[in-house]
Parts: sequence; structure tokens; C-alpha cells
Amino acid sequence: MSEHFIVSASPHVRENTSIQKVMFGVVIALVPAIVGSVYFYGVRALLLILLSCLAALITEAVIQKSRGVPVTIGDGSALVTGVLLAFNIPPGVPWWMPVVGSVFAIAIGKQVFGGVGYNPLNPALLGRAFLLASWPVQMTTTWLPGRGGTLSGLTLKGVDVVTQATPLAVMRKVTEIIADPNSTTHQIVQAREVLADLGSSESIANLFMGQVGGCIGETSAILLLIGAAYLMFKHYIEWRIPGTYMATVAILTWAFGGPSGLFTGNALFHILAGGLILGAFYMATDMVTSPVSPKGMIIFGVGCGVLTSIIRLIGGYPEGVSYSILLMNVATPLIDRHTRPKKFGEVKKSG
Amino acid sequence: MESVVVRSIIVLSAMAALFGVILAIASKVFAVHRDPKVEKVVDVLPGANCGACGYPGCQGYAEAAVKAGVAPVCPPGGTDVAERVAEILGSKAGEHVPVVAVVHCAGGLSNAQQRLDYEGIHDCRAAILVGGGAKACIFGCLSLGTCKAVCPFDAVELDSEGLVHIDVKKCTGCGNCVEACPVNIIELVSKDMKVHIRCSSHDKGKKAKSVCAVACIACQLCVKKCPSDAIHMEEDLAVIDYTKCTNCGICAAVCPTGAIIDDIKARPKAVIGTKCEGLGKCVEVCPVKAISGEPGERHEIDRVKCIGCGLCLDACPTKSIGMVGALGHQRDRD
Amino acid sequence: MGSYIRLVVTLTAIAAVASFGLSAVYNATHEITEEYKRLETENARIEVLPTEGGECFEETATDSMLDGREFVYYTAYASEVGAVIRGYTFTAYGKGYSSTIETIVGVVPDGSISGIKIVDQKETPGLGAKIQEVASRNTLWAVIMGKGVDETGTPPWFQEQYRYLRARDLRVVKSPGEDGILAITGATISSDAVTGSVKGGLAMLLSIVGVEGTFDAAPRGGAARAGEEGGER
Amino acid sequence: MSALKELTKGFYKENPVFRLALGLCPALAVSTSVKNALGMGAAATFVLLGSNIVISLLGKVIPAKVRIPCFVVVIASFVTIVELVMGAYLPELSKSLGIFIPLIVVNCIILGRAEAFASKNGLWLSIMDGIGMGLGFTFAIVLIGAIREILGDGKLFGYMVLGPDFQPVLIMILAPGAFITIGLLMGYFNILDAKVKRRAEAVEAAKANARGGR
Amino acid sequence: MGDEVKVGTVIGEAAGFVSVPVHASISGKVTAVGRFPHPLGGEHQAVVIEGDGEDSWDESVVPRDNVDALTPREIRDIIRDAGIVGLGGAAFPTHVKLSPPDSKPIDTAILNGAECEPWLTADHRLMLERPAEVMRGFRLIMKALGCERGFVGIESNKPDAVEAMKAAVPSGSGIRVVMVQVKYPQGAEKQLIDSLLRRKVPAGGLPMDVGVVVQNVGTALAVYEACHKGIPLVRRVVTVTGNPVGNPSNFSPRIGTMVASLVEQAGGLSDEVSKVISGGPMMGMAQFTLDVPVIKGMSGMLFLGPGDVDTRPPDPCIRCGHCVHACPMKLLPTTIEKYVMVEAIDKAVEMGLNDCIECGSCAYVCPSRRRLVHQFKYGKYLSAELRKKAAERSDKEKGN
Amino acid sequence: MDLGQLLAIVVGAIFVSNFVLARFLGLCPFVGVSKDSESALGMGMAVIFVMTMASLVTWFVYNYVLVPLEITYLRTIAFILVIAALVQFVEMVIEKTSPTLHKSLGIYLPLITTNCAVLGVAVVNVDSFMSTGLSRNASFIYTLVHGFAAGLGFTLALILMAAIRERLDLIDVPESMRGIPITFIVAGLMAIAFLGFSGLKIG
Repeated sequence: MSEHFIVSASPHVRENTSIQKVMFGVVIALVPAIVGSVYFYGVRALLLILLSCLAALITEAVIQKSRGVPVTIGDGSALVTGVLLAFNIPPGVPWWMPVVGSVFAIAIGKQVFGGVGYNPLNPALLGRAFLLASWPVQMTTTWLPGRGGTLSGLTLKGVDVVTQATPLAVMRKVTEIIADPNSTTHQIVQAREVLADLGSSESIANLFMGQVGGCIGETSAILLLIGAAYLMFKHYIEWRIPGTYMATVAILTWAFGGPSGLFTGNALFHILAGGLILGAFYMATDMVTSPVSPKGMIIFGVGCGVLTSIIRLIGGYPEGVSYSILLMNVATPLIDRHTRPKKFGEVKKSG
Repeated sequence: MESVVVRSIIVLSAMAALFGVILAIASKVFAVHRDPKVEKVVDVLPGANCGACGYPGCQGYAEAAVKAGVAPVCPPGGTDVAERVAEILGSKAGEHVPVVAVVHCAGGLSNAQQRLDYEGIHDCRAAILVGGGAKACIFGCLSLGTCKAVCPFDAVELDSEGLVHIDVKKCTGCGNCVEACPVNIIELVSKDMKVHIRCSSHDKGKKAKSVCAVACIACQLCVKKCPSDAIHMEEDLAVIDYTKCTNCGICAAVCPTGAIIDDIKARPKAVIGTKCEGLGKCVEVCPVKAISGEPGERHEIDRVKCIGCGLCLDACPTKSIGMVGALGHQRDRD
Repeated sequence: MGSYIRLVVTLTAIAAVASFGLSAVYNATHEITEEYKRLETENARIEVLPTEGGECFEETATDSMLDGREFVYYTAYASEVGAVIRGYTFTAYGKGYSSTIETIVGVVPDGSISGIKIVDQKETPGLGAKIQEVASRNTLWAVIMGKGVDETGTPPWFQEQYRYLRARDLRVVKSPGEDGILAITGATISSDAVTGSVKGGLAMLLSIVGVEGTFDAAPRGGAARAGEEGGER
Repeated sequence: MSALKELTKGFYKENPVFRLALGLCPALAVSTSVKNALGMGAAATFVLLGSNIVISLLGKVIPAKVRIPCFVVVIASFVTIVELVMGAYLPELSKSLGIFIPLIVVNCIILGRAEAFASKNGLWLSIMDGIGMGLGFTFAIVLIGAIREILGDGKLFGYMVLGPDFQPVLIMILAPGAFITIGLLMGYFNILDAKVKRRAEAVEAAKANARGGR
Repeated sequence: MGDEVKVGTVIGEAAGFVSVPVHASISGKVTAVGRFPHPLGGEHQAVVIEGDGEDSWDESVVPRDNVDALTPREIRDIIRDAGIVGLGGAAFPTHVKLSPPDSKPIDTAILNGAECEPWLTADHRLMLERPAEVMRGFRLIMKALGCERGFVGIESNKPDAVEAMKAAVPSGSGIRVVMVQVKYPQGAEKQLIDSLLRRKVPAGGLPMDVGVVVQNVGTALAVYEACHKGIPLVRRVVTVTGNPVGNPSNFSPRIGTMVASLVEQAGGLSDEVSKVISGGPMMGMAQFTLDVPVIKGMSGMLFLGPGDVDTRPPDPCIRCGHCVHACPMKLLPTTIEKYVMVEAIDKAVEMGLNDCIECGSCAYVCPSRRRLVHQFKYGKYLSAELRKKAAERSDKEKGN
Repeated sequence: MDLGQLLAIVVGAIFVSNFVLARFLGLCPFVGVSKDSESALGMGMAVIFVMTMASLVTWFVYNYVLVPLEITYLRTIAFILVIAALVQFVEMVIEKTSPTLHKSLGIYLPLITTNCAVLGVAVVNVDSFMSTGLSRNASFIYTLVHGFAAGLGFTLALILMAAIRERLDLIDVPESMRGIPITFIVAGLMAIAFLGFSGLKIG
């Protein structure tokens, strides 16, 4: 205790909170999904998560040390990046991929800008996009089937398209076959069968529980939702971004995602499949890279939804969550600029 | 084959001619008067946009200068820039005495008492808004470096004591720090001036002394000793009238608290020649009692004590005192 | 006024001088360029067919349109027009990522591809342009030390994949081990463009000239999807 | 002396790409491999030299109003010459440089040097400037090209350097890799520059001390 | 110096319309006039009176019996001469607030019984102990404003105060006692008006722009005392509280009483003290010494121990948006802060810097402990400087 | 010529092969004029205008002068001459007729002369629409639409970048990365995000 009183500007008391608390809150929320990933894909998943986290922490520490600024790996933000990056890669990738991805995410995605709070794009998603662009083969073929389920969430029916890929990839393949004028009738019939199976309650249940192929942490909707509920309860995230995001995807995929014309798509499938829940609750809500104003958040969520639907339905990839969020991250400053909340008592200028 | 050559030449020349004509006509029809002088002036200016000239940035200065036809003073650029601007404008440059910023406070961390633990934005202006600063002396430097932050020329340094130092070489006298200082302890003073009061406290002697070891305690010694009557007291604070000051440095030598600082690093020392008749006039005028000697005999000067003020030179009836040992006042030493 | 005339005159004069110089260079070079192109095409035609030398090519223009162009093919006769047909060649134009890829395709009478050669493309260097890449096994160090293996004449691996394929085998796959044309990693569009245009041209050629033996005309699977890097998610 | 200075400044002090941020488009677009980079560098250097010569000779004759059109005509001529010659004698390179040969016309280095240097300086200095800037540009683009080819393809000059097991970082060849490479290189040059400056300042301070401490 | 003064003797004259006279709060001898530390920071001119212990009142202090006959103008004059200012904390001269321009008719007066800040209970105690006087003062205020409708806004966690005030409302008057939500900053004028009347004061405007005047309960009591008893403002209610305080209490000291002696009265400071705050925890001014006097605007003295004070340095903003949700003025604190930090003051002002009421809600919720309010104070200061400079420049140009 | 094709051209030029982020064209002004949103918008508008105009004029020059006379090898020099003259002419007109417009837009026009994106769009037009056997009408419409869409794509990238840079100005980016280096890093990250559009199937 100093001999003088402390003098500072008001307020003199604060809520007991910190970046650290928020970040570790996110980590806690992710624990069910981590446990789930180990259950579904084995110890290998945990190993990849740990490698990713370790690489993230070490990179952050090394860069901060060499810059001569305080090392802040204790604030948990690098840890969150590490876990989320690992969650976004297939469980069968070689060990060095999460490491390289984490290094890129932290070094180029965050530290070049000066560290936490300054990065314009979500580092974990950047890491993932970097890996996907650099090693597309490893990132798109090394799926493992979830324990108790199958790769695509379907029971094998002898259709070759079903054997190889994740639910969204199967969905894309069969819609393509149906849309292709060169397909034989037999192929089309088969494809329609598969499509119907994808939307069946069995398949939806698989997706909900997470017994399908996919990225390490994205498959189990239920475990992710448990964590999300915790985050909501703690007020670390709020409904606007995830809500509008998922609603937009649901509406658009229902309207345009069907094989037989408008309003025949399976919205539930699209919400549960792929990384939508992980993206909507854990990454689109990343405070640093999303708008701060309520109106901006809604625009952000809707934008993510529109882009995800576009990429899933007509884009070059079966899944578009990460790119959508990254693209909206890019647009966030612009959104912020134009969605300033109305000041108290501010009157719209007329005339 | 030849036809390709011919076709090429014809087409390209025709196009060029066509565009040439269009541009020529356009430049005549759509001629806009633009003053190239303004751009030339902008080129010459330092480009710091410091606003010291009183115009909004260098562009504003240039426009005003061209409009008026004379070169206003550009403090950062000094005489050199003024001349070049004048050259462009075809007028004569205004005289410009270079000034530098001087800080009137020497109360570092070890000298000045603190009265509170400040916790907040690292900026003097922000600090003064809550509690009025951490120093017990409310007139003193807040040591948070706002002057350093606003200096466009990187001329301000903050030492480990929290004291502000102005690099006279880099300072252009733009006055940004003067304006930014919330306790108004920085002043623009002619570059020639080397002796300054390093205190701004208007507290009464006792209080001033109690909060800061190097405060002006209003003892008036300097006022009394100043040979050119350049120092007076303003509300318990000694103030130098720079129009009268001769840089003799006597005040700095007599100040009991060290609140006056003499920036001249090497002063000449007086020596007494053989012509000395021991009249003692010099002993009377010497402010630092550096001269001694028996009447009638050649006097001696204690070179350690001598501050080179030169008062004895004028006082000596026999003109037997000279100055040696340094290069004059070395005004442009820095 | 004088200044305006000078303005026009200067510009015109410079343009005139420039165009004179240019046309001179053009005259000096364009024959070489044309010749090179002609030779390249001719050589390519021979390269893509299993030839024994002395072939004679006959150009046939058709009314059919392919990729916005008239479809033209060449018939290679063993010695002279009307002799044994050794095969056919045609040029396929595929819309790639940033350019139209020109591919000369050789087809033997049984309907399978005997070889292809990409003669013109402006795809992204280092990426799409790899459709012409020769996969060198030499390391830089070996080359510097003079131990490099002479690799002139090594065929580009991407184009090699087409050899002996039939129309129904022409599909792009992304991972090694699958049946089909292995795409250039990260440059699926370029790979698809080549494959698609070759396939289209082949189908048209065969519909015109007929085919010896059996030929399954029904294409299988979808037309290759345009995707730069395909991938789950 | 000064001619030498004009020649060498392009490498570091006034490197067109890293320092003046000129000629960025080709520096990124054609730097996927060292071979392409060298070709582009040579072509640009030739054009730069040629246009600098012509413009330094014509500089005073051209009226200000048509200065830009005249300059671009001169530059475009040289570019077309390169295009034609390359097409005839180096057809492979010409193909891989694609549309970027014509775009040398608008390589801001060339117009920039024409405007800023050649039109105001004599022939000899302009030649030196042209060569210097051209080499600086080549240096920069080859550097970027080397980094991108090694990481993105595991090769240099088309030959393997990182062994057959290396999994190329494909993104380095793609657009993002180009942007990030040049961004990091520029940052690195800034750090280098700060170091050089600090050292120079320290030397100066030491000198001043020596003088003052007499 | 050396003058004898009595309680209520004017010792400082009002200098203009927006100022009030200062009265001696005790009788005794003036021993010093000079600069002394002031709770609002820095040092200010002050008069030191050595008490004679007699507490004799100035001759001018005489009770008035014809209070009901007073005209609005007379009420205002009495209020001014009694040196009454807003006792909620801002200390804005009350008579000025009661003199709205004719262009802005006032239809409603609000008595602010919503405590301005947590910890403070001065207004609460006042309403419990002297409800009748407060109500009479409020009616005088309404009379001065010439308005019929009056609201008393009290937060719902003070049901006893609501009861007491309801009992004090005379039947047939247009005064209603209304319970408002407990939600900081409910006691801020604009928020209270919004809660009670659903009227939004325009940004940059005053309550009178929507026909409302808000007065604190303490002010109402002072008005009562001045009008009925002729007593000028020489005392006020001050809450002395905080964990280190031995016996937290409300006092009604004379203006000018030293805080140190108040603390003694409150049982002294038991524990280590890190912070001394004049006012409440959200908007109060931190003090560096206890040698400051009670002033008219001082609603409380809060003492915080080391455990209450968070001295961790700020972290970078993570744009969580908590401040945006917390801001009662619907501003974007995070953005404004960043603009102030790079001194882009014009942009900060455009974003509503000067609409900030410095309630501290944003800084309270910030997980990065950003010094938001401090930056806003600083930004406002810079903005004022800029305006001054601009005005000077335009003056100069006009002069030329 | 069908609408699907047109839509594909528009989406392609704006998102899939954005001139700045995928084709590396127009980087100098992209880096130079993206410091604040207002000038980015002004520059963007100017570029859209000039690109569309240049596409139009070069189409005429190419189809009615260069091709009939068999001197297509002069296309670079002819195009650049046309563009330079056009830009300068437009600038003069705007400066005279509308000083306010000139203030917000005109100052960027000289920058555009040396913008390789403008010549780039002309060259790309030739490669993809004029020498590929399209009918005259189709090639004209495609050229015009492509020019406009390319300008839009440039503007989009520029405005997004400007908004990000405005935000970066407010934070403590490491000294050595400030300014152009960080702009490139951001451009790289934007390019990664834009990879999401690759392979979009339209039309």
C-alpha cells in the first residue's frame, strides 16, 4: 500500500470480469465438444487439439518476446484459437497440419496486427482457410467415421457416392447427379434415395449426436449447444449473430436447396450438418471480429447466412461456414461504420 | 509487308493527332486557372502541418502566402524556407528570429514531492482533469510527456527523472508543446537565450521549498545580482526579461536552490594581466567573489569560481582583464 | 495558338515515330513467330499420334460448332490421302481460369486418345500453368553439381494421364489412387477445362468419323464441376 | 560518383517495390517462380532503360498538356517491342508471362521514373537510373519469386530443393501468399531500416561526443 | 481577514447570472483567504473561518410567513440569494434552472428521489426523515415554474420512501409519486425523464427542451428552508460510507466542514484506504487528501479499501460490445475511445462524445478495464480546447 | 448472349476473380487510396467510370480499326493512348464543369491513367470476348458489362480495405508493419476469404 491515495477517473468500482474470464469461459464451453471429439475419433483427436493449442501458445509467446512486449498467453485467447482451429480440421490429418495452421493463425492472423483485440479476421478460421488452400487433399480426404456411426451418417446402400465423404459432400454429390442432364435414370433414382436417406430421422439423429464424419469438433450439435447455452447464460455471447445466421441458412436452404424446385430443401439437415453450429455460436460471435452494434450484428449474421447458403448450394465447396464468416469479418468495419446505434434523444434529420 | 508499316503509321499518327486536337481544344475550352505557385510553395515547406504559422497546415500557408504575395514566418522552416518562399513569390522574406521551447520546471521525481498515486491515461492533459496531477507542486511539470507526444520533430525527451529536455538542434519553435502543456510551463524563447528560470511555482517560498527541492523560493538574490536588471518577481516567482538578459549567468550562479539553469556549457574565464594596479574595482563587481588580492598588487582570479560573466572587464579602469579559455559564448554550438 | 499546334504535332510525331519503329520490329519478328506457331502445331500433331513418319494430314472443316468455334479436325494417313488412317487430331479450346487453353488431341481409330499436347494457355503461372509442367526429379543441388539427369523429352505428367483413355474415362479426380485424371492440386478449374474440352471434342469427332470397335457414347457422372480447390467445407 | 549512386540506390535505399511501393502488380502476379520473375525483371529493365533514354532526350520538347500521353506512347512502344521479340525468340517465356508483358506499360515504376527522373535529368543519369531501378525491381521480384517458389512448390528454377517429401504450401502460389509475402518482406525491410538508422544515429552521437568532449 | 461573520453572512458575491452567492456557514472570524485543495481537483480560492462556537445567525435570516403569497419571480430571487444550487451533484444554480426561456414552456416538474449512485443514501434518508418539508419545497419549485403536473420518481428498492412521500402529497395537487426501476443511472435527469414520461431529451439538449425540469430532493428541502425560514444554503446531507469507514452514516454538516472531521464523526477509518471519493463510486471525484471541505455539490464521501479497488492495468479492447449495451445514451464507447486516443476529436464528437454523461456504466462493465470515462473526459477537454481555438481564429479573421 | 452468362461475368469480375485480390491488377491505387473511406469511394467511382468508358472505346478501336487493318499487334499502344487521352479529357471537363465533382472524384483521375487495372480490363476483354469468336453484339455487351463489373469489384475491395485500415489506424500495429506492409497482409487475408467464392457456379 502506497502512502498516497490512488487518484483516477471515475468509475471507481468495476464489474469483476476480464478478457481472461471471457476466454476461459469459451474454453469451458468447448469442453463437452472436446470430450465428444475424443469419444468419436479417439485419442488422436485430443492429440491434434493439444498440438494445435501448444503451437498457438508458443507462437504467441515467441513473437511477443521478440517484439519486446509483455507475453500475454495467460489471457487465454491463443488457447481459444488453438482449440477452435483444431476443431476445424479433419481428424485424420497428419500431425504437423494443426501445428502449421496454428502458427499461421497466431503469427499472420493476429500478432502482425499487434495482438489480441486488433486482428480484423478470426485467426482460427484464417488458419483453417490457410490449411485448406495449402493442402487441399489432406484437408478434404482424411475424414474418419464417428464412433457408432458412419462417415456420411448413412447406412451403406452400395452407392459409391456414400462411401467417401461427409454428409454435406454426399448432399452435394447427389444434387449434382440429379441436376446433371447426362445422368442415367438409374443414377438419378439412386441419388434420390440417398437424398431421402440424408433427410431421414436416422440421419438427422446421427448429425445431432455427432456420429458422422467431419471436422474434429464440429459434428456433435448437442455438445456444441450445451456449451453455447453456457456462454449465453454467462452473457459472453448473445442471440443476434447465431440466431440470424442459422435462421438465414435455414430459410435459404429450405427455399433454394431442394432437388425439386423451390421450398423443398431440408433446412434441419443444413443446420445440423457441417460446421454451422460451431461457426455460428463460437466463431461468428468472436467479439473482436464482429460488429459491436445490435443492428450490425444482425446484418453480420444474415450476411454469414446468405454467403454460407450460396457457397453450399452453388459454390466450389460443399461447406461454406468458414469462408462466410471470414468474408463478413472483412466487411465488419464497413458494417460498423454504417450501423451506429441512434444516440439517446437523437432525432433523425429531416428535410 | 510494307503496307503494315504504312497502315500502322497512319493509324497511330491519326489517333495521336486526333487526341492531340481533342486535348488541345479541351485544354482551351475547359481551361481552369490553377496557381502553380501554390504547389511550388508547398514543395518548399517542411510539410509537418504543425500549424505554427497560424494557418491550417502547409497547404493553407501556401495559399495564404500566394494570395498575400509575402512570405509569412514559418517557424519550423526558419529563415531558409522563408527566403525560398519569398523567391517563389518574388518578394522579400520577413526577418525571423529563431526560437526554441524552454521548459520552466526542474522538479524531477527525486526533487519534487508527490501527493497522490495517479492511475489513468498517460497524458498530462488527461491527468490534470482528475485530481490535478500527481506532483505536490501544482505548477510543476506532470512528467507524462504530452509535449513529447505532440512534437512533430522528435525534439522532446523525457528522462528517467520525468524531466523534459528539449533538443535545441531539432526544436523548430513551432509551439505545439507550448499549447499542449496544461500547466503552461513551456515558453518559446529566442535561441540565443541560454539562461532560464527552471521553475514556475507561484507558491510562497516556504511552501514551494517544502514540495520541491529545486523550486524558486522567491529569495530575490537573482534580482539583486542581475547586472542588467533583467529579473523581477511575479507573484513569488523570478522571471527573466529576455529582452534585457545578456546570458551572463550570474543569476544561475547565485541561485541557492538551483532553480536557474545556465545552458552555456563552457564559459570563458577572466584573467588579469600584468597591467593590473590592484585598484579593486573588479572585486567590487564580481558577483561570485572569484577575485581576490591585496590593494595595489596584481589581483588574482579563482578560475573555478569565475563564471565568465565579464563584468570585471568593463569595471577595470586599466583595461588589464581579458577573457581566455573558451570560444566566447558559442551561441551556435548546438 | 502556336502552343496548341505544337501540342498536336508533338504527340503525332511521337506516335508516328513509335509506330514506324514498331512496325519494323513487327515485320522482322512476326514471320518467325508465325513460323514457330505453325511448326509447333505441326509437331504437336505428330507428337500426339503414334506415328511412324511420313504421315500426311488432311484438314477437314465441319459445320459443327464446338466452344463457339467451327470444329476442324485432321486425318492422319499413313503415307498419302486415302491410305490407312493412323488417327485423327483436333484442337480443343477449354475456358480455363484466366485464359482459353488450346489443346491438340490425338485420337487413334479405335476411339481412344493417343496423346494430348497443350499448345497455348495463359493460366496462373505456377498453378494452372502446371498443366504443362514436366515433373523434374532433379534437385537443385544435383543440377548445380552437374549431376542432373537429362530430362529433355520427359512428357508433362498431367498430359500423360490422357494417353489411352476413352471418352468415358475422362473425369477429373482430386486425390491420387482414384480412376481418372488427377487434377493439378489447387488448379481444378484448369484441369477441368482441359478435360472437358478434350472430352467434348472427342465426342464430336467420333460422332463424325465413327469408331472402330465398341464405343460407349453415354457419358457417365456429371460434367466436371468447376472448382478451384474442391473440398469438404 | 553520383552516377554510381543512381545505379545502386534501386537495390535498397530506393528499392522500387519495397520502398517506393511501385510496380506492385507484376511484382506479385509474375513472382510465382524465379524463372518468370527473372524474365519479367529483364523485360521491365529493358523498357525502363529505353523509356528513360528517350524521355530524357525528349523531356524538354514535350508540352505539359500532352506529357502523359506522350510518355505512355513511348513506353508502350518499348513494351510492344519486348512483346514481339519475346514472342519470336523466347516463346515459352512469353507464354508464361501472359498478359503481364503488355501491362508493363502501366507498371508505375516506368511512368513514375519517366515523370520523376528522366524528364528532369540528363541522359547519362537517366540511363543509370533506369538500370538501377530496373535491377532493383528485378532483385525484388526475384526475391519474392524465390520465396514463393520454394515454399509453394518446393522448388527453385524448377528443380527440387526441399526434397520429395516436402508438402508444398500451395497458398504461397495463390494470391494470398503473394500479398502476405510482400507484406512481411516490407515489414522486414522496415525493421532493417530502423536498425540501420539507429546505428547511424549512434555513430553520429559518438562523433558528436568525441567532438564535444574535448 | 479578521472580519467577524455570522451564519448566513454573504462572503462571496455571485459574479453573473449562472452563479450564486456563498454564505458563511458558521459564525466566527475569518482567518485566511487563499488557495486550498478543493474536492473537484486542484486548488481554489477559499475563506477560512475560525468558529466562535456561538452559531449566531446573521440578521438577514428571518422566517417568512406569507410564503403562499410569493410570486414565481420572488421565489426565484429568494432561491438565488440563498445560494441554492442543485444538490444532486452537479451544483448547477437552481434559479437558472427555474428560469426557462419563454420559448420553452415547462409543463412538468420532476422531483428526483432516485438515488444518483449506488452506496449513497442521502436522498433516501432525507425523504424518510423530512418528507413534508421536501414536498413543500417541491411545490414551491412547481409554483416558480408555473406548472401543474409534478412527479416524484423513487426507485423501487425504497418502498418506505415511496410511502413517506405519498403520505406527504397534499390531496388535490397534481403530484404523483412513481416507482421507477432500479437501474443505474436511473438518477440521471434524462434517463429519469424517459422512465417517467417516455420523453427523450434531444441529444445535446436540456430537459427544458421537452418541457421538464428535474430537481433533487435535497434541493427541494433547501428551497423550503430558504422560502419559509429564510435560511440560506449552509448545510446539506452527506453520506459517509465505504468498507473502511467505522460507522457509515448520513450527516447534515455545514458547508465548508472539513471532510476529515466528518470521517471522525463516522467512527474513523478502520482499515487501509486506497481511494477517497467525493460523490459516488460511478461518477465521484477521487481525492488525494482528507483536508477538503464539504461543498454544496458533495452528496457523499466514499472510502474504498485495497480490496475494493481494481488496479490492474487495462488490456486491449476486444470489441466485446458490453459497453455499447451498457451505455444509457446509446453511444459506441469503444469507438469514441479509439478516436479520442488518436486525437481524432472531430470524429469522436461526431460519434457523440459530448453527449456522454460520464455515468461510468461502460467502464464498469469493460472486461479489459479500459479507461473509457477518463478518455471521454479528456476528449471533451480537447474538444473544448479546439472550439476555443476555432473561435479565436474566427475572431482574429474578423478583426483583420 | 444470355442473362446467365452476363450474371456469371458480373459475379466473376466482382467476387471470383476480383481484379485486385485475385488478378493483382490496380494494386498501386489500391494501396495508395485506401487510407480513408471517403477517398476510397471517390476513387472507386472514378475507376468504375473510367473502366466502363475504356472498355467501350477500346472495343471500337479494336473491332473497327485494329482488326480490319490487321494491326492487332499495336493494341497495347493504341489502348493506352486512348485511355490516357480519355482520362485526361474527362479530367479537364470535370474540372471545368463541376468543381465539386472534381474535388471528390477528379483528383483521382490522373492516378487512373497509370492504373494497370484499366489497361488490364481492356486486355482481358480482348482475350475473353473479342478474339474468341463471339458475335459482335454479344462481345460488345459482355465487354461493357465486364468493364463495369471489374470496376465494381475494384471498388468493393477498395472500400472494404479502407474501412479496415481506418480501424487499423486506431490501434497499435507494430511499428515496422504500419502503413503499406499491414495493408498487404490485410489484402492477403482478404484474398484468403475471397477464395471462398472460387468455383461459384452461376448461369
